[in-house]
Amino acid sequence: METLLTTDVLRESFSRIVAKLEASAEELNELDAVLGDGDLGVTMVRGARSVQAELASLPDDVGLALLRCAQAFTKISGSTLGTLLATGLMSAAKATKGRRAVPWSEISSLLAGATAMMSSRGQGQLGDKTILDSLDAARAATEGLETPDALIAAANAAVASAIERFRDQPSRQGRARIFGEKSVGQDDPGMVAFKRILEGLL
Amino acid sequence: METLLTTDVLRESFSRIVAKLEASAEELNELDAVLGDGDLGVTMVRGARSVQAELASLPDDVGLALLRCAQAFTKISGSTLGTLLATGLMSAAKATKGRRAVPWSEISSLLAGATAMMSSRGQGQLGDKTILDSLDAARAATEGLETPDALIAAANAAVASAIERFRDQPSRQGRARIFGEKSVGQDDPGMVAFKRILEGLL
Amino acid sequence: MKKILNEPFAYVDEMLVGLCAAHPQYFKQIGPEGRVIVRPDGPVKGKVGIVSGGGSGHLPVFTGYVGKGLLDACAIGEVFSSPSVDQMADAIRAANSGAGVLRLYGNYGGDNMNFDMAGEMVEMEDIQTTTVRVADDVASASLQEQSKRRGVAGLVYSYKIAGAKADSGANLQEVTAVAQKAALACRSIGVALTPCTVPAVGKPTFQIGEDEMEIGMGIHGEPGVRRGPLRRADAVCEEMLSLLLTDLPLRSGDRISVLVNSLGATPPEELYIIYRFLSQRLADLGVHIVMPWVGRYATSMEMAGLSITFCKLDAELEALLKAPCDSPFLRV
Amino acid sequence: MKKILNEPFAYVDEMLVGLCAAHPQYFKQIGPEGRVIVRPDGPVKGKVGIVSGGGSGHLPVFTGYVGKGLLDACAIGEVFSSPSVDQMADAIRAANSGAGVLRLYGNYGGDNMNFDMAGEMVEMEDIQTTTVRVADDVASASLQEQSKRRGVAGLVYSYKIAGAKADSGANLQEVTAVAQKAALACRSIGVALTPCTVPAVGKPTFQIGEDEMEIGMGIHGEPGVRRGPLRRADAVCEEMLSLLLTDLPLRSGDRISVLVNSLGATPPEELYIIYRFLSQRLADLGVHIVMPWVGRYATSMEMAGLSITFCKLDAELEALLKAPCDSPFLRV
Ligand SMILES: Nc1ncnc2c1ncn2[C@@H]1O[C@H](COP(=O)(O)OP(=O)(O)O)[C@@H](O)[C@H]1O
Ligand SMILES: Nc1ncnc2c1ncn2[C@@H]1O[C@H](COP(=O)(O)OP(=O)(O)O)[C@@H](O)[C@H]1O
Ligand SMILES: [Mg+2]
Ligand SMILES: [Mg+2]
Ligand SMILES: [Mg+2]
Ligand SMILES: [Mg+2]
Repeated sequence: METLLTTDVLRESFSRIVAKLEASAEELNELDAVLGDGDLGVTMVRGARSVQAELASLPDDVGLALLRCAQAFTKISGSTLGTLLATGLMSAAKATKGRRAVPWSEISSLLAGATAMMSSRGQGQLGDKTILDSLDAARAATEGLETPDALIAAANAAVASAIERFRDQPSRQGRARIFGEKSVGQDDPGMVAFKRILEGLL
Repeated sequence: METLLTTDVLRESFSRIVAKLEASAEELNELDAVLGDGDLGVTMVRGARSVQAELASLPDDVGLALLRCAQAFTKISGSTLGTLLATGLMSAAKATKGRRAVPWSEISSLLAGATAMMSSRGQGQLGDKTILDSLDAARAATEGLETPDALIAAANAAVASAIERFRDQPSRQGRARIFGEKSVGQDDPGMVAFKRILEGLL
Repeated sequence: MKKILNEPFAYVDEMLVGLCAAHPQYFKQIGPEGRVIVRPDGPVKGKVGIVSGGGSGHLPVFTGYVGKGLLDACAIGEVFSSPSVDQMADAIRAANSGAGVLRLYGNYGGDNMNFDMAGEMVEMEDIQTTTVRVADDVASASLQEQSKRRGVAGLVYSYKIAGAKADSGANLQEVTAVAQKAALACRSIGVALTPCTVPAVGKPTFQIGEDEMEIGMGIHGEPGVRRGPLRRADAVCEEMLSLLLTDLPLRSGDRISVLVNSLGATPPEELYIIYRFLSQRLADLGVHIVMPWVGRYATSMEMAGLSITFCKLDAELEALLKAPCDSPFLRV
Repeated sequence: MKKILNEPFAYVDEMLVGLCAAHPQYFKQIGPEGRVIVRPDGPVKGKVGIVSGGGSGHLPVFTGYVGKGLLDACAIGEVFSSPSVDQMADAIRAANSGAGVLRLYGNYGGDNMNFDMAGEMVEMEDIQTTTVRVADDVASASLQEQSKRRGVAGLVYSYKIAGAKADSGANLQEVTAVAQKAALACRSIGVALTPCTVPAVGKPTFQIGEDEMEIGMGIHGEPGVRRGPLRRADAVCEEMLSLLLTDLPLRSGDRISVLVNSLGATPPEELYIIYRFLSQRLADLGVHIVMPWVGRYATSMEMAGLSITFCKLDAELEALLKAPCDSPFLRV
C-alpha cells in the first residue's frame, strides 16, 4: 500500500471489495432473508458493480472520486443499505474534496463523519444493531493508527467482536426491528456486510 | 266445488295451494339445489303469499281476478318459474276476461294457452324436461272432462307419470341444462312444483 | 373468500343505500323495494330513455352506469338474479319522458323474460319500448348462434354509444338501431382464475385448481371453452386474442376500442401487463386503438380474472364513443 | 393467490409500458430505466412542481395520480421497494419549471432517505425543494409520535389539495404549507382480510386464518393493532370509526371528506355497505361529509380489506379539494 490514500489506492481497494462481495452475495441474501427481505446480497453486488464501472475514469481528486462512487450507489435502486453507503461515501467525499492524497491517520475521523451522516439519514442510533455499530467499532479501533495494514487489521478484529457482542441483542432498526426478540441470536446482515468489505481489503 | 269456475272458486283453490306450497318449500329448495340454485321453494312460497294478499279483494270478473294473480307473481323478484307462472296466469286471464263464470270444460284449453305463452316467453320446448311438460301432461289428460274432481284427479295422475317418464332424461332448459347427463335420474323441480300445486287441490 | 357484510340477505339493499348516499347527485333509489336506480334529474324531457337491469354483484354494471350520456334507470336484482318484472317496469316508467324507452341489457334467460314481460306491461300504459340484448361473449356460443351468446363487458360500449345517441336528440328507432349496431360490433372473451361467493349461498360458485385458469368462463361461473394450467400473461393474451380475431377479423387500418376489464380481484397492474402485449399485437396488425379502457368495468365481486372486449368502430360509433358522459364510474 | 404476469422481475417495467400505452395523453416514461412517470405537457411553466414516489403494487398510488391538478412526476420502484435516489432526482428535475418542487410522499424509511438524498443532489443544481411526508395511519404509532406513522391512503388528499394549490399559482412555500396542513388533517385506519404476493418473492406477505381479520395492518402487511375473528361489516366499521375519532375528535358542524378505499380484491359492493353505516354514524354526530370517495385509491395488488380515511376540512382545504383535477384514476 502507498503511504497516502490516493485515487489509485481507492481503485485498487474497490476492485478487491467487489470481488469479495460477489463471493459473499449468497451468504448476505440468506442472512437478510432471516431478518428482512433477503435482498442484501443483491444490493451489495449491484452497488459494487455500479462502482466498478466508474473505476477507470475516477478523477485524481480523492473527494471527487469518492463522490462518483457515492453516485454509483444512488443509481441502483432502493434498498436501505445502498442509500446508507452512498450517504457514508458522500460524507467522506465532502471531507476530502480538493485533495489528491489523504493521510491514513484521517480514516478514523472519516468513519466518524460517515457514521454520523448515515445515522442522521436513517434515523438510526448506535446500539440499534445495524451497520452503524460495525462502523463505530472500526472507528474506535482505528483511532491514532497510521498505516493501512494496521488500520485494516484493527478494524477487522473490532468488527468481528462487535458482531459477536450484538448477536444476542434484539434489532432496533429497519425491517429486522419487527422481528423483535426473534432477532436475538441472529447476526445483523448489514454488520456482516461491512465485515466482508473489510475482509476484501485484508 | 261449484259447477262453474268463479272468482270464489279461485279464492278457495288458491288458499289451498298456498298451504300446500308452504309445506313443500323445503322439498322444492332441495330439488332445485341439486339441479339449480336452490331457490325454487322460496320462489313458490313468496309468489303464493303475494297472491294470497290479493285474494280478499279479487274482482268477480274471472279474467281480471287471474290478471291480479299474475301481477302478484310479477311483484316478487326474479326466479324463472315465478315469471313463467305469471305468464301462464296472464294467458288464462286474457282468455277469460269479461266473464264471471267459466265452464270447467275450458280448463284443458286454458292449460294449452298458458303452456304456449310460457314456451314462447322462456324459449323452452315440450320435451325439455321443465314445468311445460307437467302442464302439457295435465292438458292432455283433462281434455273433454267437465267436473273439477275428475279434472284434478286426471291431471294429478298424468303429471305423476310425466315426472316418472322424464326422470331418466337429461334437462335441456334453464340452469339444469348445464348439468347435462348429470341431470339424468333427477326429477325436474318445476315439474314437481306443479304436482304439489295440483295436490293442494285434491 | 372473505367478505365484509352484515346479513347476506341485506347485501344488495345495504349496498344500494350506500351507493346512493355516496353519490346523491348521480343516483336515486325509487320503487317499493328501492330496487330501481334513477338519475335524480330524470326523466330528461324529450330524450329517449335507456334502461338496463340484471343481477347485483357486477359493479359498476349495471347501476353504476346510470348517468348523463348513459342510462336513465336501472332495475337491480339480488346477487346474480334477475330483478322482478315490476321493478323493470318501474325502471321503464321512470326513464320515460314521452319519447319512448330502449331496454338495453345482457342476454340472460331470466332478464330476457322479465324485461319482455315488463315491456308488455308498460305498453298497456302507452309507453313505447324497444329491446336490444347485448350478446358479446364469444365463448358462450358459436358465431352462427350469436344471439344465444351471454352478454358481458360489451354492455358498457352499448350503454356509452346508445346514451350518446339519445343525448343527441335522436328518436327511439335511431337510438335502438345504433345500440344494436354497437352490440353487434362487440366481442368479448374472459379468463377466470378464482371463483367468487354469492353472499346468500356462502360457498364459491365453482372449484378450480390452485394453478389453473379457465378461458371463456362466464361472469357467473358458467363453463368456458378450455381449462388448463395458468400460463404466462402474454400466452393467455395471445389465446384470448386469437379467439376474438377468429370471430371478428381485423384488417390493417381498422379502428377499434379495447376494454381490458378486471373481473374483480385482479389488480390494474396485471391489466396493464396484458394491455402492453395486446396493444403491441394490434399495432403489428395495423389496427388503430381508439380510447382504450383498462380497469374494472364489469365484475363478479372478488373473482380473479379478466376479460378483453373489442368494439369495432365506424365513424358514427367512434363519434358517439367519444361524446361526453358522466357517472361516478365512467366519465368521458 | 394467482397472478397474470410474465417474468416476475419484469412485472413493474411491463406494467409501466402498458400504463403509458393505455393513457399516452396522461403519462410518459422518462429516465434511463423508464422508472419516472411525468405529464407529457410538463413541466408546467411557472407552476410549482409536485413529485411523489414509492414502491409499485399500489395503483393508482403513486403514478396514477400524475396529472393536471395533481402530481407532475413520480419515481416508481420495484413492488413494495423504494425507487433509487437517482430516479427520484430525475423526477424532481422533470417537475421543475423554475418555481421549485415539493416532494410529497408517504412516510417510509427507504423513501424518506432516498428522497432526502435526491433533494440534496438537485439542490446542487439550484433546484429549490421542500418535503412533506404523509403519516396518516393511526394504527402505526401513537398521536404523540404522529410523525412516525406510516403514510397510506391519506396521500390522495394531500396530492389533490397540494395539486390544486399549485395550479392556483401559489409559490413553493404556500404549496408546501397547504400540503402539510392536508397531511395533518388526515387520519386513516385499515383492516386486512387476506395478504397479497410480491411477484418476485412468490409467497404471501403474511399468514392469516380463514375467518380472521387484522385491524390496523399496513399496506405491506405491517403488523396491526388487533387480530381477531372477522366480524359483521357494521361492527368492523364501528371499531375503525372509534379508532379514528379517538385520534381526531369530531364535533357537530364539522366538515370532513371521507375515503372508503379497497385494498384491492374487496369489491365496491362491500365498500358501499361500509359507507352506508359510516355515513349514518357521521350524520348522527352532526358531521357533514363533503365529496366522499368510495373505490380503489391506494391498494396492495390483490389484498382483500379496506381502509377508511378522514380528512378534516376548513374553508381553504374544502375549496382546494373541490377544484378540478384530471388523471385516468381521479377526476374532479
Ligand atoms: N435506519 C437504519 N440505519 C442504519 N442501518 C440500517 C437502517 N435500516 C437498516 N439498516 C441496515 O441495513 C441492513 C439491511 O439492508 P437492506 O437489505 O438494504 O434493507 P432493506 O431491504 O430492508 O431496504 C440491516 O441489516 C441494517 O444493518
Ligand atoms: N326456459 C324455461 N322454460 C320453461 N321452464 C323453465 C325454463 N327454465 C326453467 N324452467 C323451469 O323452472 C324451474 C326452475 O325455476 P327457478 O328455480 O325459479 O329458476 P332459476 O332459479 O334458475 O331462475 C325448472 O325446474 C324448470 O321446470
Ligand atoms: Mg433487505
Ligand atoms: Mg429491500
Ligand atoms: Mg332456482
Ligand atoms: Mg334463482
